[in-house]
Amino acid sequence: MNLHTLLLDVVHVAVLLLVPPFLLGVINKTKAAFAGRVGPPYLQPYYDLVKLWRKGSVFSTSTSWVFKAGPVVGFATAVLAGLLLPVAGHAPLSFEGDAILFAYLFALGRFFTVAAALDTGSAFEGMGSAREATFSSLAEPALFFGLLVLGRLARSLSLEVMLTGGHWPPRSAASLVLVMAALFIVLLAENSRIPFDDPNTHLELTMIHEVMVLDHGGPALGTILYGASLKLFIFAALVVGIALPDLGNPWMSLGALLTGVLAVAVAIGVVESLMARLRLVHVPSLLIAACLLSGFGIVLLAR
Amino acid sequence: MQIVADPLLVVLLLVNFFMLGTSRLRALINGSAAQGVLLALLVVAVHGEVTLQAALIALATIALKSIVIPSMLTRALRDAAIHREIEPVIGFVPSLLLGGLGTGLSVVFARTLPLAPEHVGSLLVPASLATAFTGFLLLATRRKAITQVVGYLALENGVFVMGLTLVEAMPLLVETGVLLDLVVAIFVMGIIIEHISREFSSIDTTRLSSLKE
Amino acid sequence: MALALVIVPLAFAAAAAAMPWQKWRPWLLPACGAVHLAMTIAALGRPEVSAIGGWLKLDALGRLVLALVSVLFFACSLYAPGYLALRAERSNRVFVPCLLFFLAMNSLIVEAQHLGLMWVAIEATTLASAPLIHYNHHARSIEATWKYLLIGSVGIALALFGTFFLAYAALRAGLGTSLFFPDLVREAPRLSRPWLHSAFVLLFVGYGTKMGLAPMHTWKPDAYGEAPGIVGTLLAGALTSCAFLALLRFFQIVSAAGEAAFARQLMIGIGLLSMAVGGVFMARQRDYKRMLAYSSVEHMGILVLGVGIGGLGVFGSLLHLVNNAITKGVLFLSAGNIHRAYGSKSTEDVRGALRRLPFSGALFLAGFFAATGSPPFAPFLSEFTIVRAAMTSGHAIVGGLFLLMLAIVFIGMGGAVLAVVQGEPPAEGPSGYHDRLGTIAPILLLMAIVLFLGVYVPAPLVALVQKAATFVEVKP
Amino acid sequence: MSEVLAVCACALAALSGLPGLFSSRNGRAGERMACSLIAVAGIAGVSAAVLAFVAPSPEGISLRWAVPGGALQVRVDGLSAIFLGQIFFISILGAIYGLGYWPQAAHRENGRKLRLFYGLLTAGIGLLIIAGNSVLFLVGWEVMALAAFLTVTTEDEKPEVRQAGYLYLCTTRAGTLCLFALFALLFGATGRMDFDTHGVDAGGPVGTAIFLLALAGFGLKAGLMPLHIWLPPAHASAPTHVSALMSGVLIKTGIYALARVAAGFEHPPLWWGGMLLSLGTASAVLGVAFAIGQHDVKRLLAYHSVENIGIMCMGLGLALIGRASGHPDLVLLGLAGALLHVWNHGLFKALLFLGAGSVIHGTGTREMDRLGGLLKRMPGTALLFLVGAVAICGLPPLNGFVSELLVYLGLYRGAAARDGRWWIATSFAAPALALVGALALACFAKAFGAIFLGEPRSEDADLAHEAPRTMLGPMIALAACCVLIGLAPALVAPALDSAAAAWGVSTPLTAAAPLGKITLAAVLLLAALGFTAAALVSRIRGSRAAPTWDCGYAAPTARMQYTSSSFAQMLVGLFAFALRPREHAPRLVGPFPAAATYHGEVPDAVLDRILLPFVRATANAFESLRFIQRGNVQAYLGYILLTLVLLLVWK
Repeated sequence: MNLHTLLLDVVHVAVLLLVPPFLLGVINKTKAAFAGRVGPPYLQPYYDLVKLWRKGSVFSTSTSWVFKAGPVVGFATAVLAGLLLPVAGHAPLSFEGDAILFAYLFALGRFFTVAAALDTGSAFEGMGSAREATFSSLAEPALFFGLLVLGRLARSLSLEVMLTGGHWPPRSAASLVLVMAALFIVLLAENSRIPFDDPNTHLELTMIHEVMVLDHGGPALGTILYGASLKLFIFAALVVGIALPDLGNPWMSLGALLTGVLAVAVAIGVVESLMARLRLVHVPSLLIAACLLSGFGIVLLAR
Repeated sequence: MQIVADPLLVVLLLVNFFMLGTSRLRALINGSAAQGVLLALLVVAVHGEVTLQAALIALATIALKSIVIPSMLTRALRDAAIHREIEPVIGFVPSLLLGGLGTGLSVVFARTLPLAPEHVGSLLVPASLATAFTGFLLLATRRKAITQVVGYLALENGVFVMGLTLVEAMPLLVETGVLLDLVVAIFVMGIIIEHISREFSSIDTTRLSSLKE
Repeated sequence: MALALVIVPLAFAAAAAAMPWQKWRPWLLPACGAVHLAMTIAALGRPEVSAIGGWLKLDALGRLVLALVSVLFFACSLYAPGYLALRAERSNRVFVPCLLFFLAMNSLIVEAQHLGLMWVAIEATTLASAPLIHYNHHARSIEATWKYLLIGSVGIALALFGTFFLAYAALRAGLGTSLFFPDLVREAPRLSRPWLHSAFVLLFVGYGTKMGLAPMHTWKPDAYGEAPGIVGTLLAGALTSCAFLALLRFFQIVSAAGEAAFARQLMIGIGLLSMAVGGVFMARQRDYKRMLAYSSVEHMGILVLGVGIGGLGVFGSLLHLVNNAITKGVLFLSAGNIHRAYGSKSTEDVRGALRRLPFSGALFLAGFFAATGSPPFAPFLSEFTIVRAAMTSGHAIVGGLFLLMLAIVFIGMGGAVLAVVQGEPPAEGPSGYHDRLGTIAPILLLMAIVLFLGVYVPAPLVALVQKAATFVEVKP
Repeated sequence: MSEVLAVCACALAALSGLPGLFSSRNGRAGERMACSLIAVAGIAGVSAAVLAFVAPSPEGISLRWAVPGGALQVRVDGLSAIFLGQIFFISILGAIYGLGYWPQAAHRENGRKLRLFYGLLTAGIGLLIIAGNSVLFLVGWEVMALAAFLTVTTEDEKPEVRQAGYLYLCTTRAGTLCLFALFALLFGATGRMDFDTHGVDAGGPVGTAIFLLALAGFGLKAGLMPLHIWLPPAHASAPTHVSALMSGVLIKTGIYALARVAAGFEHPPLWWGGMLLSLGTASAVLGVAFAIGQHDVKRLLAYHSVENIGIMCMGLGLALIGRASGHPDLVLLGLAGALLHVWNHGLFKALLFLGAGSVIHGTGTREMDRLGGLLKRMPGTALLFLVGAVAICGLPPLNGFVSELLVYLGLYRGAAARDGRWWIATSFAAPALALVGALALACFAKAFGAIFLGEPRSEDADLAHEAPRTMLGPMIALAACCVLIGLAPALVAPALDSAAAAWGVSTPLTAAAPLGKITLAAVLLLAALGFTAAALVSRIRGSRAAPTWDCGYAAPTARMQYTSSSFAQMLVGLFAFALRPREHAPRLVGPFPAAATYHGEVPDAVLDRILLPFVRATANAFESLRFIQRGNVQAYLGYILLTLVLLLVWK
């Protein structure tokens, strides 16, 4: 391990921990722009996180340590997943099969988030957790189909190779476009964005992710929000990574990736401004469509 | 010998038809007794001469099949106070037709069996088959226990006729054993009939159908 | 010795008939059983056992069946005093002599080397067993006895017919007066084919009736269902084995004549049919004793099927003859105990036998596992051998059907057996019967044999079966 | 050496329950004796397995055995050792657990019987795994089946237990009969009574028949969909430590035997692997889908066994595909994944069953909708159950993840292959496995949530008590193993290599899979968790407690909680096409509808909608044949006449 790699790793961790809340700011700005408002500052999410971290907290008497474990696991798994993803053309932790670990880390986070919600004994949070578990199980195959297309093209199951390989054969372009589309849908679903979920709504009956954290407050809620922004960043980086060619220079890669991620944030903002939230019963259809898209990506490879 | 035996066999076949056609039980028993006499005569006829063995068998046959068993059956008939086979499974006319068919088939079937030189042209084998068939028919189509015993007797008579072809081959001991077994069988059947008529106050076997499936 | 095997039981039978003491008469059974067993063992030890100038002779097949009959009778005779003590209200003056006479006739069948003599002995068993089936003297037992007697006698008459046909075939071949089996086998190639075929069909149907092969099996459920367990055991274990022996003797002649293929087809067809009938009637069977009878039909099917397959199948079939007989002993005797305790044969009334009668219930269950061919019980080995024979001799479809029938039988029989042994027993019945040494130890003995033969087949037995199989499968 | 040990272990286990039969009904001596004997047997068995890895003796022991076709042929190679170690390890733990769960003092009627058959069950499984001769194998197989039946029906006074037992008995017999045919065919093809299939033409009719029979016979035991019908009721009815043994070990014998028979075929047709892979995938997806719909925690766990068996079959199928297409790396990854999953599933499924047993012990019910809030009342059980739940979902850093990763790696290798078109099949299996993982997660989130989290839904749950140490101890051991394998999978690699040798694979697993990196990732994950937890805990120290907010609802009660049924409703609806759930939903009318109840259940679709109707129709058809025997002696005589005439005409 040379110094340059070490530097890159440090930068990787720094980017991973510092950039994500900014994306939320970008999304909110975009939406504000569409609505003709000024909107909150770009750095508003950071202020929110700091504020939450400073607050005191109240815990329900029904809850146990599992309730507190939810935010912890959700955040820690997101961080570790971030380490598997190449940000500057290189991932700090990389091995054959880390793409599976990547997916399963989020699953681990989900398990504890759902458990934490159920720990409150609240009907609303139970509802949210049931929806979360249901929809994410539909999103999972779409993600894996996508990984599979990349894996076949890159002949590896390591995210680093898959996302920085870059020299795809031209006839795989169609597959990759399908996969990116599918993964963008997965991104929206996994990060509770419109059209799956509305992070701004206050009507608990219709919510998915947000309703699971109703009882969390203060530092715990802060950890959850921070973890969520991390997750958003990671998924955006995944989608962008597919599109980016191999630039050779890590710093250029980093710059390109960050630009791409910001573009995805803007795209999310645009989607949220232009679309309405789907009716709950239609959510599965959209996710199944995502599966079909990426599954079709495989079929196209078989030509 | 064939000259004597064949007419006797024809009479035997006629008795068969009589037994199939009659509804009176006493007549049936008489028919069976008549078959016994015919068989005894056949024994002598087939042997060609009156040997000691032939005489013994003939006498035993008459004694058992024409005297002991018929009288036993008649007594049972009297005890049960019935006279007729009322509702056979298959009516009398169809029985006769079936009997005719069976006799015809017996003749056809017997033709497929190559005979020893001394039996060529003889009616022994077809008559034996036909009598056995008649017995079987009585067994399978009559409801009264006594009729069934008579049917069994007829079946045995058919077998007996077949045995006549083998007079030289069968040792006396075995012949005796066969006859003895037959008597004991009829005797045991008689006892059971007695039990039946006491337990069910009838010897109609349609009552005997509580054991099924 | 050969004569003694027949005479001694006859003498015991006469003694029993003469004996005035109801209480002590049953003890003649174990005494005779022991003597007979001892004589059998002695006879098996000798290379040559014959009497009356070759009329009686123990050949390879005879040795096997004699051994099995003797062991089975011994176990039953041990059971008898305990059972008859429970039935003290009923005279055993006919029952005991008949049992002993039955044993004598079984020995005679096994040893008889003459076509006619064997027939006489088999007919005698029918007559001896009629009073045994009639033992309970109620309406149902009369009905069963009548049917048994009538159907059995008809079957036997057909067998006599077949015997005459065979004799005629011999006569025509110029064999003259000899109707001894060894002569017939030796001269078989010269027998007239049409007569031989017809004779075999008649004998097959005749002795098949005695054995209880479908569709001639109809007397079986009635007789086995109404007879006391001990009689059921002897009918299903000993008598059917003797009838099978008779069949095999004719099969031997037919195969010596080079006509085995014809006989085999018949045996495979009837074997499968018997298994199917057993399976069909065991499904949802509500009377567990009748169910055992259908199980017996099924096993008779297995026996002839094994012979029909030939080769290894004959070995398996003869081994199965032993295994089936002893297993049937376990089943019939334990079912008899259960019947005694509950006073009912219906699976609707009888529940929880494992609780009410821990030993009888467990033995009944174990007997069921054994009879359906579960390892490590002995019937598994023989059934598996038959399957192997089928699969290796180009009878794969027959083997498949065989296994299918076994599955159907298992499901049907399992339903009834489990209904009997499991669950909460109903309130104590009037009989007040409880398991006691006298009525359990003999079944345990039989079960031990079944288990033992399942994990270790002694070399003498293998040799006995092997010799018998070679003996049966004569090449022309 | 290891063979002798293994045989001794089996013998000891078989006899373990015997002394108890002669001891007093009330004393504890019998159960302690049985437990110690099992423990000794277990130690011998596990040592035999370890010995086989350390010093393999490929020859085994072969003695004459005086039964037709039999030989006392025993060998412990890598493949057997994997399973041998597992059975004895879990059997010891189950026996210890049984001391607390099924004490003689509380079960005077059936305690002794249960222990007798428990020992026999262990011995039967052990025997079939080391058997090299097919008769010996069948003996072990059936001893196992019968002993399992007798343990399942321990409480035969309950009708549902009797039904489950009967169903199990019939299905296991159907499987055994398939094996009769299988071994007979093998005997016909090779003239030998063992598993050696060399020389059998895999593509020919005999080879095809052997494969299909193996699939049916062993699949029935393993519980491969749609042959799983016996499994949920049997697992639910057995005493829980027996369920653990059955689910953890017994059903794996099907996998063992499948792997053993397939090992002999050097060049299987491609469709074998494809079929096994598809069946495995279907089994995994549908198994977990059925699990989600269950209310009974033991039935839920049982359906997860179907799922996990599916995953193992996917691995085996992959290995077969690898063989057929000449990709040794697929063989290695598929086989190692399947076998490691065998171990893993044994560990976490036993752990979960024992956990469920503790819950039943503590509350007296297995209905999840009557439980809740047990985490506070049974903290130890809850934590251990959680470990099992995370492990079974295949989540890092526990053991389930490792084996699933191996299977994924194999599937991806297959998907990346450039020869032929079969890669498409494997590439559809991987996302299916992902779906399975996600559904399992939903299912265990539901189970854990409904049982341990929130507020108790019934008085039983409210008054629950923690399990005694004899019950917690075995669970701790199982959980520790789950963690150990999850953190350091390289430890088990030599064992898997040794097992893969039975399939002729010589590449070490460490060369094909990043086992070391998994450890690194797991440690990093733990570190991240620890750091985050420490930070959060330091911030929230001294926080206040209050009732659940629940959006300001004033009077929250336990009945308002989401139940397991409501949690599952949406997923069950999505899979309704396969699950065919039954719902009794009330119609709510007007602004203030009257009190109403909702009830939904997911019965086994294969059993209820296909098999039982078929069986009923067959039995009815049989019943309609009863007219043959109507008690009419004339008809009986007629049959004889007819037969005679027909035969005389025919001949």
